[in-house]
Amino acid sequence: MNHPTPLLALRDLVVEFDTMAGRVRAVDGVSLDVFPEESLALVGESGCGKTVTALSILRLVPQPPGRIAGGSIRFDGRDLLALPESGMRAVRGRDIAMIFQEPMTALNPVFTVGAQLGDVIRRHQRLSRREARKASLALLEQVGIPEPGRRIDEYPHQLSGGQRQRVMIAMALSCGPRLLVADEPTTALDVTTQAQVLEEIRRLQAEYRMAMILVTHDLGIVAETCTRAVVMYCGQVVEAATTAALFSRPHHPYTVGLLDSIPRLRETRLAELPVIPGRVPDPLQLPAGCRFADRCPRVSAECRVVSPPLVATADGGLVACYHPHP
Amino acid sequence: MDILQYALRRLLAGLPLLLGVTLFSFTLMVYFGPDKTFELLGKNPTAQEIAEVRHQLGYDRPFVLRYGEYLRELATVDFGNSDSTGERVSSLLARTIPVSLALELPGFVLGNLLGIALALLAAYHRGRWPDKLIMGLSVIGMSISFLVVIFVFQIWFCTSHGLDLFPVRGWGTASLADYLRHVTVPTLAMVFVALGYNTRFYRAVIVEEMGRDHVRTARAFGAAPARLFWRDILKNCAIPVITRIVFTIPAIVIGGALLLETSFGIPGVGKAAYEAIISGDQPVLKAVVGLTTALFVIALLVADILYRAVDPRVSLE
Amino acid sequence: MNRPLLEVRELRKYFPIRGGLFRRVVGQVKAVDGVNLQLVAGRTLGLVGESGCGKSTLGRAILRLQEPTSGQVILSGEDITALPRQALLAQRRQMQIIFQDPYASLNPRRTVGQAIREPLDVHRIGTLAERQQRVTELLDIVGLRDSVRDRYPHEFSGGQRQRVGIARALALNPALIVADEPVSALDVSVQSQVLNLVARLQREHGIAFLFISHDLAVIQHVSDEVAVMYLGRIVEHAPAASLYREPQHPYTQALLSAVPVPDPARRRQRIVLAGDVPSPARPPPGCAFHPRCPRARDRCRQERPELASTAGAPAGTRVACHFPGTEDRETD
Amino acid sequence: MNAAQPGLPAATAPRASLWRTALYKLRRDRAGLLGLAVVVLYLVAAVGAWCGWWAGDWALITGTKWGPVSAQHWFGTNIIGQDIFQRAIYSTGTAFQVGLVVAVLAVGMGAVIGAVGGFFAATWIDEIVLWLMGVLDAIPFYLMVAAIAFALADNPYAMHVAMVSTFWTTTGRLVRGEVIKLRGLEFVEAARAIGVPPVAIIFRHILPNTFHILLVQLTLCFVDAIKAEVVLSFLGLGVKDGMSWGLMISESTLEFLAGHFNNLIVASALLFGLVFAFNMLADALQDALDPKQVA
Repeated sequence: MNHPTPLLALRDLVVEFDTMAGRVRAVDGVSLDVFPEESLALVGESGCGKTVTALSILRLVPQPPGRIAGGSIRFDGRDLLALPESGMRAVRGRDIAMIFQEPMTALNPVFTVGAQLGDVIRRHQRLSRREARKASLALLEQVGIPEPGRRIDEYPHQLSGGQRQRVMIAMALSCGPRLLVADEPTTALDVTTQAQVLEEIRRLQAEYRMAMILVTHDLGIVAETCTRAVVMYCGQVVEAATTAALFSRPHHPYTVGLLDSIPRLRETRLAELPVIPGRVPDPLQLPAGCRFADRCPRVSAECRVVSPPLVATADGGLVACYHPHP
Repeated sequence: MDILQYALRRLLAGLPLLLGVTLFSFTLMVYFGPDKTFELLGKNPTAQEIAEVRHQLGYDRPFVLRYGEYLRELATVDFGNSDSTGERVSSLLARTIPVSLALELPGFVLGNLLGIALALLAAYHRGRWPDKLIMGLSVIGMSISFLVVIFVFQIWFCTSHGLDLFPVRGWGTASLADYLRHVTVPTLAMVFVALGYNTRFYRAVIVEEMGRDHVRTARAFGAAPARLFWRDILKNCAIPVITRIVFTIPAIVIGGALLLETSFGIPGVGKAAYEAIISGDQPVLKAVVGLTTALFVIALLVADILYRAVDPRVSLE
Repeated sequence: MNRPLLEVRELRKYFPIRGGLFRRVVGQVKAVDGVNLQLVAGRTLGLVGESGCGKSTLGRAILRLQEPTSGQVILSGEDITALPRQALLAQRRQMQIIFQDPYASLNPRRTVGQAIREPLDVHRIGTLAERQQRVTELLDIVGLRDSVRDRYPHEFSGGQRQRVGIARALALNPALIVADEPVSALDVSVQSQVLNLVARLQREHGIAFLFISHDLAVIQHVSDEVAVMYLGRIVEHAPAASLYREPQHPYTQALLSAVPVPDPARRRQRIVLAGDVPSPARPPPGCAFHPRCPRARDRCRQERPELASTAGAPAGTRVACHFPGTEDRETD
Repeated sequence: MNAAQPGLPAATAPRASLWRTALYKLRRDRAGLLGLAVVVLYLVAAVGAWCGWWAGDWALITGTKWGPVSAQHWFGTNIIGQDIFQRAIYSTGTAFQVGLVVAVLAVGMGAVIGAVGGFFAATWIDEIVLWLMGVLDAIPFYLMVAAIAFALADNPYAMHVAMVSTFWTTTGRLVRGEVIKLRGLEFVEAARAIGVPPVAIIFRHILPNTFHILLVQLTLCFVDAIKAEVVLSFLGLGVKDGMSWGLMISESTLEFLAGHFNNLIVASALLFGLVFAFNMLADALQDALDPKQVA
């Protein structure tokens, strides 16, 4: 599994937000690698910093109140954080594309699908209007939109949720990016539509030979879509492993708890679901040491003193725990 | 549904409004309004003389009939003659309305264009000093009374205590120079007063739009800020902008004109309305009320049609 | 079987679509289109379907939070669709609702204690001291400390707010609670906590639940029976165990197979449905599911199947399909 | 039961109602505090004028015509020798009387009518509310004032009535919109499910959640009222007895040509100061009370 050079490398990324009550570190020292053509899942519950991490790759963290306070983001050897804004614009959409959670609001309501697609295409490629329209049509066809010739002149509100997300995907593919960042792309969709869209994303990722970061809270989607997964908790990476290893032998107690407690289809109904007790700590008052300590069944005194570092496991993954499951 | 049928429906929907406004103003201004009986009578009138005059004036007829009469006047745009000058009301309107339009138009257009320009500038530099400066100035502008602005500008531009460049009062459109001489100071006053409100409003609209998800999407696909502003955000802001512009027109035509025209002695519809108010000239008042309401209903219709033109989500349904 | 606590007969809820010169009614969105249900006291019926299928409208029409267009809702032998306002108020003690959005379901200007006490105030139950005592009990039942009663909703996490909402619903000792997507806005690790609470309430307090969700996995953990809705109608209704083991309707099968399973080793054959859900304003003729159904034949396009038990299906299963059965489904 | 006794909110987290959070934010808004301080200062001047503690001699001729600025006449005297400073302070009382009466009544009326319309949206009740607001908005303001003055036969409160009857529609529309939004929220549905009667839902659950709008509208309406008073008094449609900034400015037009601007300067400066302070306060309130920001 060890590729020589990662396509994208995050090192010690720190993102802070100023709130009324004080400064919050939404992302606190996140390091991760994405290798060419692989699909990496970024998993965690809401507020764990997964979306902020994804946004900061394209430097889209709203500023103010947020700001990238430290670390580096290297894409293909270049440090994205050191680029000027104009250089960053050339990367956005062309080298790295992003799709968002809410297909309803992520598209501009007052322009047609074709206008928005064509706009992106013409921004990064020297094409005439007519050529861009032709390319848009081909893309819509490719992402499985029925009657693309009609849909291209429609407005987003005339499409269904699934179709809108397909338009977003078409937009993302339009310039042949090497990395696709997908932020909860199916969360707003129904299960049957979600299945269609995920199928499409998987197919196109292979076809376009892109790497992908899939941000999600749904472990089912991780298992079915990604080759590797990074689990986040309270702004930090707690575990990283191949999907197969993560689901068969999770090491971090949080991962174990999450896998046990999520409602999933089972052979028989359980009398009582296992739970992770307590709640995620307030980001303004994070405990010293391990942030999961208060909810952890394996906690010991040392957990509450110094945060455990991310160390390699026997099966090639990483875990940040003093007492990992074997 | 086609646009004509739609327009027809909107106009029909305007009928209750028209009836409401006319009923309301008729009741207050005419039915309970000034009684002219004793102005027309000599000293110590007899009961019979009083009854006769009241009959001539139509005061003895039932409310419904008198209101119906008003509606007929409205429908035929024939309000009779002015009580105080004897001029036909329709010719009075035909004389004064063009003057008001010529007076108000430059200030109205400039006030909105400058407002949008300043708002874009402020929103673009949101949170930094140009934003703070523009917003601070607009609060100051909002806090100064229109009346004070008129007087200060008059003293400053039109008297020997200041620059003494323009006439204090009067109106003329004989030549462009003549027009400019008379329209400049009122326009400056109008722009000054409107700018604070407009800038604030437009900035709020633009900033709200800037926070939307689709703007983030555009940025994620490499859109440059200038293009975002001119193309995406401006078109997205069109609905509140249109609403503001269209709906201030009826208010401006009468309200704004009234103060400007009386202060600068300009013979427009505002001044005519003011004089009618002071002298209780009912035919003119009735005409002005009817006119503004009709304008209001038309503004509603125009706004609706414009919404459709700029936002595909607004359907004719 | 005992007499059912709740019986829904041919319930319909249509929303008019207006248009034309005089805003006449030109069409109808058939959100709920002829639903029949029965629910025995102390049991839980899971109601599952995708967004827009009418499941939330059905829940609200049962409680008369939205006036049904036609049909009957019989609660403890009384038809509540026919009740005048005053009598309905008395019936409200029997039926309560838990909502989806824990942020919108509590009034931000009132304390948690006030929110839980309000049903007791409205129905004038007990003295003030007794009501306060009851609030303490209720907080304890849902696993919150008594000291939270003077706090405001925004000080709580989503899961805690959901507990407060549950306590408010329990205040009047209802026989029936409609739970409308109560965990779908919560984080995965909190969902189980709330699901366990719902299961415990049903067990210990004998409350019947109508549990509405789009998530078949969530439904499985709380339900004795499951009803599947599609475009305003129930397409399959079965005991939970058999529905998950042997789903009969092709839509149920597709729904089950679309749920992502957190187990990379278990790659299944997935039934991916084509197209989108049609608009409930213009449902397709015949079986509403036929445009997306892999089994659709001519008969399905013309004749609407009724909900009925079929040969070969497990006991208690009723399905609205001309060609029900499990044959198309992969075995796993 | 499960082991999950959910923890309480962290012990040191600010324990507060939305009001207290708003107050906390307001206290950190320097411009808003300054605005508040200035408003209080004016209020003191106004209360003093009402109670006759000062400015009692506003109508007396205490000096010579157009007397200069002096220790006795801080801002000089007017065309007939009345003290401009006393008149200006007395007028502060008038401004507050007009502003408070109009703002309280107009906002109160707007709140109630708007809430009723919003709560019964899409029924005939709402149609009537919308129609009423449309009618009042369509009548030009000055004509409205004149019409009411005619109808009330020059009652001194005609101006107040006219302002209230036109100003309330702004609040009415805002509250109606907010109520329509709130009405669809689940806590209102929960109240209905419990059996809370509609009137109690409007007043106990819905209106308290529009207080942030009402408070801001109160300040804005106050500002509109005192600005309108100035114009109306100048036009002869406003304050009839007593003294106001509008009457002072109106009076000053007689003095321009002679080169005396004290009346104009003092009245318009005081007017500006109060309006500006209120505008800053309104901004601060808006920020502090915005429910989107109170997280």
